[in-house]
Amino acid sequence: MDGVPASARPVLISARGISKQFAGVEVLRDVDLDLHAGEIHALLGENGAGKSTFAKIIAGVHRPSRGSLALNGTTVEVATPLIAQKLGITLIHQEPISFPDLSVAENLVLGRHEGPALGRVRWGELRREADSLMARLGIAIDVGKPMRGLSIADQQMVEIARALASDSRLIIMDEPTAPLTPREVETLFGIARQLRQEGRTIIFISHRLEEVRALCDRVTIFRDGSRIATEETARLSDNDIIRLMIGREVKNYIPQHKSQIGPVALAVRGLSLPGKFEDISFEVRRGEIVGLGGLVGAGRTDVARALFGVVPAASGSIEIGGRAITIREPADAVAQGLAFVPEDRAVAGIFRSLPVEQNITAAVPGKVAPGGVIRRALERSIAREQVRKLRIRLASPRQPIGELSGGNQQKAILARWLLTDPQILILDEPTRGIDIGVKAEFYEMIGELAASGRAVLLISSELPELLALSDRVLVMSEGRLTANLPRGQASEESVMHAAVPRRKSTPDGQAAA
Amino acid sequence: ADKVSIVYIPKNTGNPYFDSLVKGFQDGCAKVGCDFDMQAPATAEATSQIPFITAQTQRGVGVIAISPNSPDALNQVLDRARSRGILVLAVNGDLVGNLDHRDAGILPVDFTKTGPSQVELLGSQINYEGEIAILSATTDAPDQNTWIAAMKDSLASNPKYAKMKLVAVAYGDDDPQKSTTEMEALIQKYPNLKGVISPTTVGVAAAAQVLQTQGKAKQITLTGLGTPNQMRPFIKDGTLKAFQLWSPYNEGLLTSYFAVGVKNGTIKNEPGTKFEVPGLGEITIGADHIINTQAELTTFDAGNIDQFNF
Amino acid sequence: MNIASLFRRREAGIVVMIALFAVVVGLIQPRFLSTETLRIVLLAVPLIMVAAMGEMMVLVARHVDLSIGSILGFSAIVAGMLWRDHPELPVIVGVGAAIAVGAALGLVNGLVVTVFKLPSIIVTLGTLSLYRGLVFFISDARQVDPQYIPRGLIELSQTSPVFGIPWIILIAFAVALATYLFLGHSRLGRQIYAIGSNPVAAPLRGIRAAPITVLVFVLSGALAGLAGVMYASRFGYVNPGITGVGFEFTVIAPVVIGGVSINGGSGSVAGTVLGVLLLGAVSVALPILGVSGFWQQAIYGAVILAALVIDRSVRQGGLKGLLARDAA
Amino acid sequence: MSHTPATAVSPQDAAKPLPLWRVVLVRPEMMTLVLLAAAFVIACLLSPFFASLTFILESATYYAEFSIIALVLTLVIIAGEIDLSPASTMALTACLFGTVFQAGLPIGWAIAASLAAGLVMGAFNGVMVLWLRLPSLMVTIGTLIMYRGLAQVLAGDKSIGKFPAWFVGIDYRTLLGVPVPVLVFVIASLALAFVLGATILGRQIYQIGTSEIAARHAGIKVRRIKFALFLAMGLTSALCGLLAASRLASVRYDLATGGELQMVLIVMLGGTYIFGGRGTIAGTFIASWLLVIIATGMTVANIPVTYQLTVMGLLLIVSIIATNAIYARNQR
Ligand SMILES: Nc1ncnc2c1ncn2[C@@H]1O[C@H](COP(=O)(O)OP(=O)(O)OP(=O)(O)O)[C@@H](O)[C@H]1O
Ligand SMILES: Nc1ncnc2c1ncn2[C@@H]1O[C@H](COP(=O)(O)OP(=O)(O)OP(=O)(O)O)[C@@H](O)[C@H]1O
Ligand SMILES: [Mg+2]
Ligand SMILES: [Mg+2]
Repeated sequence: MDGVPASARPVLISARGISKQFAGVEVLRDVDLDLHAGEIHALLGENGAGKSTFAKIIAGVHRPSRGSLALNGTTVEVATPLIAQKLGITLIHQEPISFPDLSVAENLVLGRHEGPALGRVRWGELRREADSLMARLGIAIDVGKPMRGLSIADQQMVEIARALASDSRLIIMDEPTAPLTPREVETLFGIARQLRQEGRTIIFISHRLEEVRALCDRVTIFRDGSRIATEETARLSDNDIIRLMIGREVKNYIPQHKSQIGPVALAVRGLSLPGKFEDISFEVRRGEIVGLGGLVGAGRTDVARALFGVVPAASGSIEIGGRAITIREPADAVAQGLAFVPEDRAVAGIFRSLPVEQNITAAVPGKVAPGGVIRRALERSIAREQVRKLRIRLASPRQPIGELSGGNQQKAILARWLLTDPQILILDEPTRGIDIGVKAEFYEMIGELAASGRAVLLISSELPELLALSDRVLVMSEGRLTANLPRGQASEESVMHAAVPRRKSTPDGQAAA
Repeated sequence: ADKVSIVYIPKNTGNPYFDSLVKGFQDGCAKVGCDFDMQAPATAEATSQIPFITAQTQRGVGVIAISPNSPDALNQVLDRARSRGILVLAVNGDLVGNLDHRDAGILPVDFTKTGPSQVELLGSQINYEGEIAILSATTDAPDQNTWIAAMKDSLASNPKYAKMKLVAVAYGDDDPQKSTTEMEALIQKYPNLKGVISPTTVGVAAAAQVLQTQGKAKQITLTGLGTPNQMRPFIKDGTLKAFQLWSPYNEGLLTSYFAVGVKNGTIKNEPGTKFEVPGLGEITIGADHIINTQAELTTFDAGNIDQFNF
Repeated sequence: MNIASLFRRREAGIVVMIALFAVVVGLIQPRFLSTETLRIVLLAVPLIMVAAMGEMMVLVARHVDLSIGSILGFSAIVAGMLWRDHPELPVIVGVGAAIAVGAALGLVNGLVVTVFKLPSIIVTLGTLSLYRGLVFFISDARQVDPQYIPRGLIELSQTSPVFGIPWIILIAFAVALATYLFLGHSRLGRQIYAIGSNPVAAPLRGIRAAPITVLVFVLSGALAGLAGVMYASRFGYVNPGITGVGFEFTVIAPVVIGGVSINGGSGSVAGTVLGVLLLGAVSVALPILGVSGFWQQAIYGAVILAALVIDRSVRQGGLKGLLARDAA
Repeated sequence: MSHTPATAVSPQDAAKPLPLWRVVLVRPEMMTLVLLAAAFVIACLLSPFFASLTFILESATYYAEFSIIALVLTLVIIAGEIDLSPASTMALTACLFGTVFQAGLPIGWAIAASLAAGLVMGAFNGVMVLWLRLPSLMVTIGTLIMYRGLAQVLAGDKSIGKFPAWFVGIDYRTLLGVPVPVLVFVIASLALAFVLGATILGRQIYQIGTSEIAARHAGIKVRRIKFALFLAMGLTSALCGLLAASRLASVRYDLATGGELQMVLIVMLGGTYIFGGRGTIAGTFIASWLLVIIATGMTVANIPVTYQLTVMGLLLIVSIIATNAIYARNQR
C-alpha cells in the first residue's frame, strides 16, 4: 500500500461543517476533513486550536454543535464513546484515562468486551491477551499490577495498547508521545506503521514536527478552531508548517510599551520540583515584562505556582528585592508583594457564586475591614473604583461574578491584585479565552503596569502577544529553561525552536514528565 | 371534680415489659375512673424523658408516673412538676439517692427479697452445689447491683448454699449481642459451670438462646428475671425450668388506684397508711414512701406460664 | 512501590494480627485457644459479615451507606410481623420479604443520591432516622416476641448440615463467596470498581454510572435485609428500638480495616472477611479476658481512625507523603 | 489609564442579574421561616397548651446545647468541612468534668479540664483533616465513636452528680424571663451572625467554602481558619457539655447520644449548603426554633415519638433536596 498516495485511497471517515461551542464560545468552526483508510494523518496547531476537541467529537466524547460525520459514506451519530467504540473508533486521550485501582490488564479491556453484565471475567485469557499486547509494544509491564504505580509514560503505553487491542478502524492518538522516551516513541511508530499496513487509519496529534515528519502521510493544520490547510507532509517545510500554525498577521493593536527598566525585583535560582521542572534560574527587573513561552505542559504554570507558594518548589531559592525569602503558601507571597493571575480562572481565580465586589477585594482584607469589621460602603467604593478603572462591564457589583463574561471575570481578578499594590505580577495566560476587544485592553494594562515600575512575568501560549509585550522572552521546554531571548532576538521562529522538544538534546533519553 | 388524669412515661418505646404495665394502668383507670395516657421517648437515654415531663406539666395533668431512665438527671423537672401540684410517682424503678424528688415509689416487690429468692430458685435445681455465675445488665445498674449484693450475702451467710461457688459476675449491658458474647465467654471460661442467674430480662433471654444454640441446657441450669412471652419457647423446650418476675400489670393497676386515692384525698400518702386494691389485697405504704405490689416474686414454669401474657 | 504486594501484605497483615492476637489472648487465658472459641467467633460475625459485604460494595463505588442499621431493623420487623400475623406462612416468605424490603429501602437511597446528586453520607444519615421512625411506625412500637419467630429460622443458628457448622455461618460465607465472585469476577462487578476508581472516566469507557450506583445501594439494602432475618434467627426476637441500632458503625469499622478505601475503587472481599473476623475475635476475647465492655466502642473508633491513616499513607507512599503539602 | 474606544461587547456581557425579589425571597432561610410560622400555627391548633411563652422558652432549653453547637457547625459547613463528633465531644468533656470533680479537685479545675479537653479534641479532628488530609466526614465519624467510647471508659455507665448548688440548674436561672441557656444561644447567634456577616473572618469562611483553591490563591490562610473552626467546635462542645451537666445536675456517658444528627438537621434546615460556601446564621437560628416548635408541639399534643422520628428524618432529606434545588436554580 505504501506506494499509493494517501489521498488516492478510499475515504474512511469524512467530517462536514463540524462546529463546537463551549458556553457560547465557538472553539471549532465549520471543519471539513476527509480521512482515508490506511493513512496516518497529523493534526497540528497551536495550543487551544481545537485539535483535541475535534478528536473528541469523532470519538463521541463531545457532540458537535453543528455538522455531521460519515463513516464509509453513511452518516453516523457518534453520541457516546461506547457508540464510537462499536463503530471502530478509539481515542487515546491527551491525558491518559485510567482506573488506578484496577490492574493493567483490566484497564486494557474495560468497556471493550461485550457480554452479559454478570458474565464471568476470564482472567487467564485476559492476562494472556494483555501480555501479548505488551509484548507487541515491546514494553515490560506486569499486567497484573494496578495502574496506580505506573509512570505517566507507561500509562500512555497502556492506553496505546488498549487502542490496539480493540479492532479499531480509526485510532486517534492525542499527543501520545509527550511523556514517552525516544525508544518508546520508536516502538510506537513501528506499531503505527504496521497498523497502516493493515489498512487502518490513525490520527496523530503532536507538537513535535520531526515526529510528524517521520510518521505521517498527511497533515492538517488547525488555527483558532478552523482547518487552515491539509497537505501531504512531504510538500511542506518546517517553516511552512510553523507559518501556517501561527498564521495570523501580527495584529497592530498590540502596543509596544516603553518603560524604564530598573533594578532586579525577582531573582530565581536553581528552582526545582522533581517531575515538574528542573533548575530554573532567571531574573525579572522593575519595569520589565518578561515573557515565558513554551508548549503546553512545558512546566511554566508549575514554575509560576511554585513562585507563588501554591505548590512550593523542592529546592532552589527566590529573592525579592535582593532579599532571600521563603514562600510556603500564597499568603507569604502576597505579603512579599507578589500577585498571581492563574491560568485556571474558574477554579483558582474566581469565587463563582460570590458578588463581584467581594471577588475584587478578596486579597485586601485590611483595606475593606480596618480592625476586622467590613465597612460595606468603603468596600463598595473601592470595588466601584476598580470597576471604573478597568472598565469591567457588569450590571451591578453585587452580581455573582459567575454571571460575568470570561474577560470581565479576568479583569476582576486583575483588579483584585492591583489593589494589593504588588511589586511583582505573575500573569499566567491572562488573555486565554478572552475576546479580541478585551484583549487589547489587557495589553494596554499590562504595559502600564510595567511602566509604573512593576515587574511582570507573563506566561502566554500566544506567540504574537508574547513577542509584542515582552522585553525579554524566556522559553521552557519539558521542565527546563531552553532560551533567554532579548526583544531583538525573540521571534516566532526562535521561540518555537526553543520550545519544541529536541530528543537529541536529552541524551539520557528521559523526558521530564 | 374533674377526673384525675394520669400520664405514664416508661423508659422507652417498643419495650414489651412496659406494655403489660400500661395494660394495668388502663384497667385500673377504667375501674376507678381516671384518664390515662402513655408517652414514651424513643431511647432510654438519661435526658430523653425530660421534654415529656415538661410537656405533661404544661398540659396540667394530675399525676405523672415515670419509670426513670436516670436516678438524678430528672430531679429539677420533677420538682417543677410537683411545684405545680402534680403528683409524681416513680414506677418499677426508683430515683435511688434522690427519693425526695418524687412523691412515692411503686416497686414490684421488696427488692431485698429478689437476690435470696433467685439464689434459692437456682440452688434448688442444682442440689445446692457447683460453680455458678451471674449475668447482669450494666455494671452500674442500681437495682441489679442491689440484688447481686444480696445474692452474695445469702451465699456467704446461709450454710445451705455453702457448696455453691460464685465464680463470676458478667455484664451484658442489656444489649442482646453483648449479653450473648458474655454468656458464651462464661461457658468458655468455666467449664464446670453449673448454673447462671441473669437478673435482667435481656440477659436471661440471651443466655437461654446461647444454651439452646450450644445444646448446653442439660449441663448448665439457667434462671433469672424474665418476661413470660420472651421466655415461653425456652420453658417449653426445656432450656430452662423456671424463672421469676413480678407482675408489671399489677404495678400499673396499683399505681392507678393509689394515684387516684391520693388525688381525691382518700389515701394519705404517709408511711404506714394502708389501702385496699381489688385483686391485690391490702397494701401498705412503706418507709421512704415505697410501695410494693407483691410480697414475693412470681415463679414461672411449665405449669403456669401459659396463664401469663406479657 | 508495588501496591499490589502491599495490598496482599495488607490482607496477610490482618491474618498476622489475628494470629498475634490469638496467641496473646491464649497466653493470658489458655482456654481461649479452642475450637469452641472459633465457633463462638464464627457465630458472632454472620450478621456483620453479610451487611459488611453490602457496605463494602457501596464503599468501593465511592459512596457510603449509614442507613443499614435502620434497614436491618425495618426488614427484621417486617419479617417478624409477617410470621406473627400469619403463622401459616413458610419461613422463606418472611426471608424473601425482608430481603425485598431491604432492597426497596436501598433503592430509595440510591435514587435520592443519583437523581438529586447529593452526597450519600448526608442522604443516608437522613434515611437512618427516617427508616427507624418508620420501623416504630409500622410495628406500632411493639416487639415481635420469641414465640412468633419460626422454629425453622431459629434452627438456622443451631443446626448444621455439615461439620457441625451452623447454617447461619454457612450462609454468611456463601454471601461472601457470592460477593467475591460478583465483585471480583463479573463484568458488572469490575465496573463497580471502575466507577469508584475514577468516576469521571467511567462514562468515557461506556460504563453507566448512575444505574450501577443505584444497584449498589439496592444490594447493600438487600443484604442488610438478609442480616435482619439473621438477627431474628440468632437472637430470637425483633425489637423496633434495639434491632440494628448503631449497626452501621459496627459494620463500617471492619470494612475499613479490611482495606476498603473510603476513596472508592479498592477493597477485597478477603480483606473484609478478615476484618470482620478480627473484630469478632476482639469482641469475643474482651469478655474472656475480663476487659470491660466499655472499651469496645473506644477501640472501634480508634481502629477506624487508624485504618484511615494507614490507608492514606499507603496511597501517599509512606508517612512522608502523608505529611506532604497540598497540591492545590 | 488612557481611554480606548469601546470594543465589541460579547453576548455574555449583557447578562442581567437576577431580579431583586428573587434574590431576597427565593432563599432557603425564607423557606425555613415559612415552615416556622406554619409549624407554630399547627402546634397551636394541635394543642391548647402550646401557646405559652414560658413553656416554649423552657422547652427551648432542652435544645439550646445542640442549637448553640449548630451555630458553630454552620461556619464549619460553610467552610466546606463537616464535624459529626460534637455530641460525643460533649459527652467526653462532660464525663471528664464529672470525673475530675469526683476526684475531689475544685470545680473550677474540673471546668478548666473539660474546656481544655474540648480544645484538644477539636485540635485532633483538625490535625487529622488538615494535616493528614483525611476527609472530615470519615474522621469525625471515627472520633464520634471513639470519643463516646472514651467517655464510657472514663465514667462507666454510672451517672456522676452531686455538683454544688451554684453549678446546677442553669436552665432555671432566667434573665428577663429568658432561661440562661436560651440567652446564651441568642447571644451566640448575634455574635456569630456578626462574625459571619460583618467581619473579614466570616467573609473568608464563605470564600473558602466557595472555592478553597481560589481562596488559597487569594492569599487566605485556609488551613489556619479551618483549624480555628475545629478548635471552636471542640470548645463550644465542651461548653455545651457543661451546660448539659448543669441542666441535668449529673453526667453520664450517653449524654447527647445521637445529637450529631440533630445538629446537622438544624444546619441543613436553616438552608446551609452541604457543599459549603452558602448559608447563614439567621437560617440556623430560625431552624433551631423550628425544631423546638415541632418537637415541643408534637410532644405537648401527645403525638407519639414514632411520628416525631419519621417527621425529622423526612425534614432532613427534603431540606437538603430543596436547598440544593434552590441553589442550583439561582446559579447559572
Ligand atoms: N470542556 C470544555 N469547556 C470549555 N471550553 C473548552 C472545553 N474543552 C476545550 N475547551 C476550549 O476549547 C478550545 C480548544 O481546545 P482543544 O483542547 O481542542 O485545543 P488543542 O488544539 O487540543 O490544544 P492543545 O494543543 O493545548 O492540546 C480551547 O480554548 C479550550 O479552552
Ligand atoms: N492535573 C495534573 N495531573 C498530573 N500532572 C499534571 C497535571 N497538570 C499538569 N500536569 C503536568 O505538569 C506538567 C507541566 O504542566 P503546566 O500546566 O505547568 O504546563 P504549562 O507550560 O504551564 O502549560 P500551559 O500552557 O497549559 O499553561 C505537564 O507535563 C503535565 O503533564
Ligand atoms: Mg489537545
Ligand atoms: Mg500553564
